[in-house]
Amino acid sequence: MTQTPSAPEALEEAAPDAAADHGDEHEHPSDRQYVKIALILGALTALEVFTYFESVHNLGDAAIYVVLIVLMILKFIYVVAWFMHLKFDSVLFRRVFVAGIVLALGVYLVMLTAFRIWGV
Amino acid sequence: MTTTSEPPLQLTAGEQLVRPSTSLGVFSRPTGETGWKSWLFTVDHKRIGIMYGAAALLFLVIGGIEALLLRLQLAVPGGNVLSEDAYNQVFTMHGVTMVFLVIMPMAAAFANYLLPLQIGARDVAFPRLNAFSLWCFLAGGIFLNTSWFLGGAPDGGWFGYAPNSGLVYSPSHGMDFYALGLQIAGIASLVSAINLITTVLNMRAPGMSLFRMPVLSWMLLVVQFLLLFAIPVITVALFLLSFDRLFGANFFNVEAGADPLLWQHLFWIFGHPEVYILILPAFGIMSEVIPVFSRKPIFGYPFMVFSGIAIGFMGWGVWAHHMFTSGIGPVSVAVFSLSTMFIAVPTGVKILNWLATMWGGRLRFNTAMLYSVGAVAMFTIGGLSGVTHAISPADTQQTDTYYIVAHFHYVIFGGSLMGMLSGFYFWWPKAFGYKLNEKLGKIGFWILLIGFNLTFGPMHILGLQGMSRRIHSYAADSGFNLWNMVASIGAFVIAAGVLLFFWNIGVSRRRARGSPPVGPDPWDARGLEWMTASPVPTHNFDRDITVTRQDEFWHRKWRIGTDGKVTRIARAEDVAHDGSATGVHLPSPSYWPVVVALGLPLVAYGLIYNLWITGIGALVILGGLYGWVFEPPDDPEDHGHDDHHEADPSGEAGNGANGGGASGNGEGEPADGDGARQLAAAGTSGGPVAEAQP
Amino acid sequence: MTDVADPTPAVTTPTDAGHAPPAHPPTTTGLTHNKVAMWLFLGSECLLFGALIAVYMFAKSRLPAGEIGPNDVFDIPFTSVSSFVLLMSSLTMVLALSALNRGEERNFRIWIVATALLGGTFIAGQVYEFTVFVDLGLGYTTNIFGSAFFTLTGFHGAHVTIGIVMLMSALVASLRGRLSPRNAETVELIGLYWHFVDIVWILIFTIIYLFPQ
Amino acid sequence: MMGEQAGGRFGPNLWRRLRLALVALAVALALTACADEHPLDTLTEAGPDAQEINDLFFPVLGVAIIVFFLVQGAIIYLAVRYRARRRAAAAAVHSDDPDGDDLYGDDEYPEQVHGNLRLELAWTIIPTILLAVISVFTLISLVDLNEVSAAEDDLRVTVVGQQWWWEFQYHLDGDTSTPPDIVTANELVMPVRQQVPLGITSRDVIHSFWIPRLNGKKDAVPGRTHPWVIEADEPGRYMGQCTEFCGLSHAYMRMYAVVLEPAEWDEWVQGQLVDAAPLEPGEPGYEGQEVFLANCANCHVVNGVSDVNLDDLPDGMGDYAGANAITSALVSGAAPNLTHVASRTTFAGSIFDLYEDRAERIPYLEVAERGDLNRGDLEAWIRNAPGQKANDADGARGMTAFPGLTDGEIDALVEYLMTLR
Ligand code: HEA
Ligand code: HEA
Ligand code: HEC
Ligand code: CUA
Ligand SMILES: [Cu+2]
Repeated sequence: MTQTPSAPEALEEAAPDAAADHGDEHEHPSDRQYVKIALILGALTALEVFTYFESVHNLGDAAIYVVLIVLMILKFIYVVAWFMHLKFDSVLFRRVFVAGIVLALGVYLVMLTAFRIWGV
Repeated sequence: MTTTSEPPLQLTAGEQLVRPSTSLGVFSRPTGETGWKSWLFTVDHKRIGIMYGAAALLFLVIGGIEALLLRLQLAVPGGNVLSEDAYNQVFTMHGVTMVFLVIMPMAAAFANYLLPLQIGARDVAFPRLNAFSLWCFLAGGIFLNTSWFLGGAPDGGWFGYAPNSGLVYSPSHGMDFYALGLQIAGIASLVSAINLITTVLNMRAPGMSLFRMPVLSWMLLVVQFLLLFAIPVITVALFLLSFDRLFGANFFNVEAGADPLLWQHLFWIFGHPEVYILILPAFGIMSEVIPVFSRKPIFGYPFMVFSGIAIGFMGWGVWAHHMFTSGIGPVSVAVFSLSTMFIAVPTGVKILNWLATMWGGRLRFNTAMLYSVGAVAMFTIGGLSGVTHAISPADTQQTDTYYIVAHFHYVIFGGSLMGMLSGFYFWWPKAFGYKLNEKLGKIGFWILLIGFNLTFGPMHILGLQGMSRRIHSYAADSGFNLWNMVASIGAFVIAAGVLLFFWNIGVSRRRARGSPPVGPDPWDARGLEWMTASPVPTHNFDRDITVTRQDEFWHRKWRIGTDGKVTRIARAEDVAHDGSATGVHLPSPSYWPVVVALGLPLVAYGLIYNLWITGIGALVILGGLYGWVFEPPDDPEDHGHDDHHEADPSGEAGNGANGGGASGNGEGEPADGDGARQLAAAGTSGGPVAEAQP
Repeated sequence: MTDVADPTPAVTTPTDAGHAPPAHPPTTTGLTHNKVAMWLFLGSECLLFGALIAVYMFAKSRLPAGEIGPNDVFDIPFTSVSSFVLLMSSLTMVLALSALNRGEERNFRIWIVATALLGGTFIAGQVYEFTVFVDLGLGYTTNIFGSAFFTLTGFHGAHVTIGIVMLMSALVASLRGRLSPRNAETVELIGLYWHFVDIVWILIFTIIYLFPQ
Repeated sequence: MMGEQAGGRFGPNLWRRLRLALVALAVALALTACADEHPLDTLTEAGPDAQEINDLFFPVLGVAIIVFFLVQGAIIYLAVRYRARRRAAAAAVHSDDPDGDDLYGDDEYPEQVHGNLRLELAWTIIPTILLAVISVFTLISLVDLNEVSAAEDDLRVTVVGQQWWWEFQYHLDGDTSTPPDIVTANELVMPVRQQVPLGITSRDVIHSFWIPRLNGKKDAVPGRTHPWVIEADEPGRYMGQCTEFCGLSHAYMRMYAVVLEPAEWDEWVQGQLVDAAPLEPGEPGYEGQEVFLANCANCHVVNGVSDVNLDDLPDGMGDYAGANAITSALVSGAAPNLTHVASRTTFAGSIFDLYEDRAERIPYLEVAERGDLNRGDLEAWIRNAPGQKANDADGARGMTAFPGLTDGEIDALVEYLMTLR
């Protein structure tokens, strides 16, 4: 069973005082920051692509998987948090989105596990 | 993509609801409050709700006639009412119709009509999208049913297991209609889910915190979240099936290495949340009706809410209980067996809380109450047989037998449908201004209850005696004769009960003319929807309602003294709005939702028959979207916004939410920018209170 | 507990609707309908793309030995470039929004055009990639891997294409003078959608292309 | 009339009703218990697996029935005990109700109870505990049912479902990687009191293998082979039925498990291992054999007559692809192997009896000698199979019709088939 933060809290918290932590009051990241994030993203991508080339292959598949997954998650989080503003925006959005991701991860991973595609 | 910064239309007394203007500079906008056009182009959530309900009832008759054909065929061994082929089509369409075209839209009817009213809003967040959902659902339903005349209906069972649903084994177009028709209906549900969640989150009346919402609103909210997350799963499954059938993809092609269980997983990841999508609205309705007729508040409100949410969550973790015998492996079986069992806990909490609500009450067995209590009783039976499926070893005997058929009819018919019939009797006066006849209603209830148990009770026995489901006939020496005959007789008793319900509508309508109006609150009820005139005026409420507690309306009528005694402090008529307000902003009717919805089945027909038709359909959709996007949600030429404060004493928010105007989102569905119809002005706490407390 | 019989209505809520954009839209949450709806939609899309990715992973695991598969067709350097292009379009997208928020219409248009162009480049790359695959012998119906690969990337490509259409519409609206900081939210929503499509590609690129086959 | 003291009066009354209902239920269950009249009955187990299942099912059903009576009893009790009295004279607010249904007292609000935390916790925790107990027993049964006691080199049977009949491939040495020793259809002959491990698969769509009195069902999914076991306590014929919807003739896809004493079982095996000898001109059935080779042999295999070289078969799926090699007409690629068709008691998905007298009464091994051929159904089948059992018009599923065969040819065919014992 997948567990996400319990809905009513998620929604309720977002409700009355959402105004406090979102919207026009907060500082938008500056364009410089955006560029910085983009550079980081580019660098992470480069790292990812690097694993494709022979030099790291002696690490073994398992290590490569781990590295790739970590890098992927980092990129994902950077885009979501900064470009999509989730870091600064209402918790409601975060919870809706995280609910979707967690649910998707939960059911599909269970499904693939039931198919035993992980080779175990 | 354009923006509309003009404030929305507002009305003054005696004025036409909408003044004509033009769309695309060519068509004049639909106008008028009466006549078929006013229904076709309406964006009023109440009219949309009523049309959802009417369509669902129509499909109930279709699905019911299909059921009667099934029962005729099975009444005696070796029946020959239907051919094998016809039988397969009929039971498939019976299941599809009942699930997707009866119970779901019926729930949508209640959601549309009641959600905005219960939270004190003026409409839903995106009225045009709402209209689009209705027409889209209807387009999907009609599209599906045209398959009868176009070479045969779907014949792969309502869960369409691959590879039997593939082109090789199901070569007629039936399963194409299934895949595409459900896809269209799915779009309707998804759009509507987004719309209604936004409505609940964003448009509650001042003071209406989530935990002051009626249980029905809560259950509907949970259902919309389930739809939001479950529809995409079936969308993908149906796409895979369509691509296999139409374009030769290999998703379920065993020769190419595919595994048919993929379909089963995807279908049931959707399918199990779906069954809770079917039941939770009925649970909500029962949670409204039972307190009113017990004259007590709902027992354990937080538990009712949380158990609903818990069911919603747990519903995601049990899907493989439909696959206990399909070879998923003992570990998966064990895991899903246990997770399934524990769903009985939150459901049991609900059952027992209803009983506790009745405990110590002053029960009035009006028809609505009878149906609700009947639903509690019947659902319990289905739920308990559900638990006997959940113990997976036993399910290997039960699955795909009539024992399962008994289970799900008890939960769906006995729970969902009876619950919703209760809702019809309960809210009918609210929607139409007259009550349904109680005497006919009660007779109808008992006929239905008896017929229901006659039909589906014996199926438990049949199933345990080994009668498989989806069999066109059975041998005379299988020992199934007696109970099948009983079940078939029962089905016709049900039909009589349903018929009586329709008869009742006719009779009550006729009698209503000349009878005194029912008033805003015929049952001495609790929710905000009763705090306005019946039938509900187009603008719902005359003024803001500031909510200070649960059951706000009831508390304005009654005072609980320090001794616990309840005394009346006001008549409903004095508290409720009389619907005479003027100058209320309302969204304008629009052609475009209908146009866009019309394009979808064209695309689907084209995929089956001729891609040119798809092209035309796509053009219709594009044209519709174009018109939609460039049409302001409200009539722009009508007025300036300056007069708006004078005319709107409650300080309605105007077009504040309209910041962005119309914008496109995702899959090319335009999001309405017309968000201004909420009464909720300031935040829920701390804001000025519109209706002062002494 | 106090009860109110017939409360007198009408205390005007002091919003200033219409005259100036209110600090917060007068909704219960203070969030606009459109934005709430967009996030709900994106939450829903997680399950759509999740399913497609899962189907792909499953299909790949079931590809019979000897059939044409990922190793035979993928051109990682090429895809890396187009992935990078799409990634950078997210940057231009935020820059566009930020320009609009500051009221710099010209910059806004430049960035929005840049975003659309980068998106277009990505799509062009995808079309090229598809044709190469077909030339290599991997068609949509060739095998289970082909069906799953083209379906997944095709769905993503369709999303990008819709995004480009929305970007162009925003551009047109801006040229007509209908976009201003006041209704920058429209662009923000397009941006959300665009970034979402981008993160889906982040997943696809890693899982489908880079994972050791 | 029903107020406070009515509750007291209702008590025993309620009990009487409950007892009545219980008796009715017991009768209903008893009715279901006659296995003779209910050949597919799940409740009259005849093997250890079915037994295991029912040992789990009945207690849980018992719990369900208790909860059922508690809830329904509570509803009836509450409905009677707390029913509001109608007071026509009371100053009803809604006295204008045309049905006169709402003439209840207006002041009838009872104490307004909002909830009770302890109760809530009680009815959360008690069912949880109950279910936890049930789940322990469920897990135990699951483990038991998945146990395979048969040795590696014991008999193993591969079960192949297809539209709309069952094929059984016997691996006497338990080695499924080699071609099967015996291939038969629709009647799974097996030794008594011996666990027979099965591998269940399909050649086309999903079917489900089910002999209710011996064990639960297991789906036959193309591309997958599912392990399952079956075991019977007593010799006999146990009916089975395909239970996963598989198209037109899903209803007509039955089967039997025929359980024999060990000695008979050995005899049966020996008989089946013998190939059919091609008939020479002049031998009875020779004409039929010629008609058969001309019309039927491109679908049906008769070992020794219309053979395929089993050594050429691809290994892997454990599939006996004998018929696949000969035909391309069928979607599933196979038709029943007819080498010993006359030794079976039913045909075509076990929906027709091959012999007139109730085959159960004759020892299984003697039925081919002593039984009266059910000539009518067999001839009708050969002449027009689709007319006897729905199949696809395009001829890709099931057996085709042979309208061109003369009566004489059909007689010859039947005579030939009867030589295949
Ligand atoms: C409204 C729809 C609905 C609902 C609410 C449910 C509710 C439940 N269902 Fe059902 N189900 C269906 C609709 C529904 N189902 C349909 C349509 C199918 C068949 C699909 C098809 O194959 O065509 C199906 C099939 C189905 C199966 C698969 C059977 C098979 O094909 O082999 C299973 C297996 O576990 C199952 C279990 C359950 C359980 C455990 C619940 C639980 O939620 C029930 C919980 C309720 C109670 C238990 C009663 C009240 C509780 C108490 C009074 C507390 C005390 C109780 C105990 C301690 C036991 N259902
Ligand atoms: C919402 C869900 C719902 C509802 C309400 C019903 C209602 C009924 N169902 Fe249905 N049923 C399903 C959902 C539902 N069913 C599903 C999902 C399946 C599985 C399909 C599959 O296997 O794929 C199924 C399967 C199913 C079967 C099994 C078929 C098989 O496996 O071979 C049977 C058999 O008896 C049956 C019977 C009935 C009957 C008699 C009714 C009755 O209650 C119907 C009562 C209603 C009416 C009778 C209509 C009103 C009538 C009139 C207004 C009069 C009109 C005119 C005349 C009298 C001519 N249903
Ligand atoms: C197109 C292929 C095909 C041809 C040709 C064909 N059959 Fe069949 N036959 C089948 C199939 C498939 C079945 C199983 C049908 C079912 O049970 O639904 C079958 C079943 C049978 C059975 C019943 C076997 C059993 O054990 O259940 C008999 C007997 C039979 N066929 C005889 C014949 C004869 C005699 C002919 C020639 C005149 C013939 N068949 C030609 C496909 C064929
Ligand atoms: Cu085979 Cu049903
Ligand atoms: Cu389920």
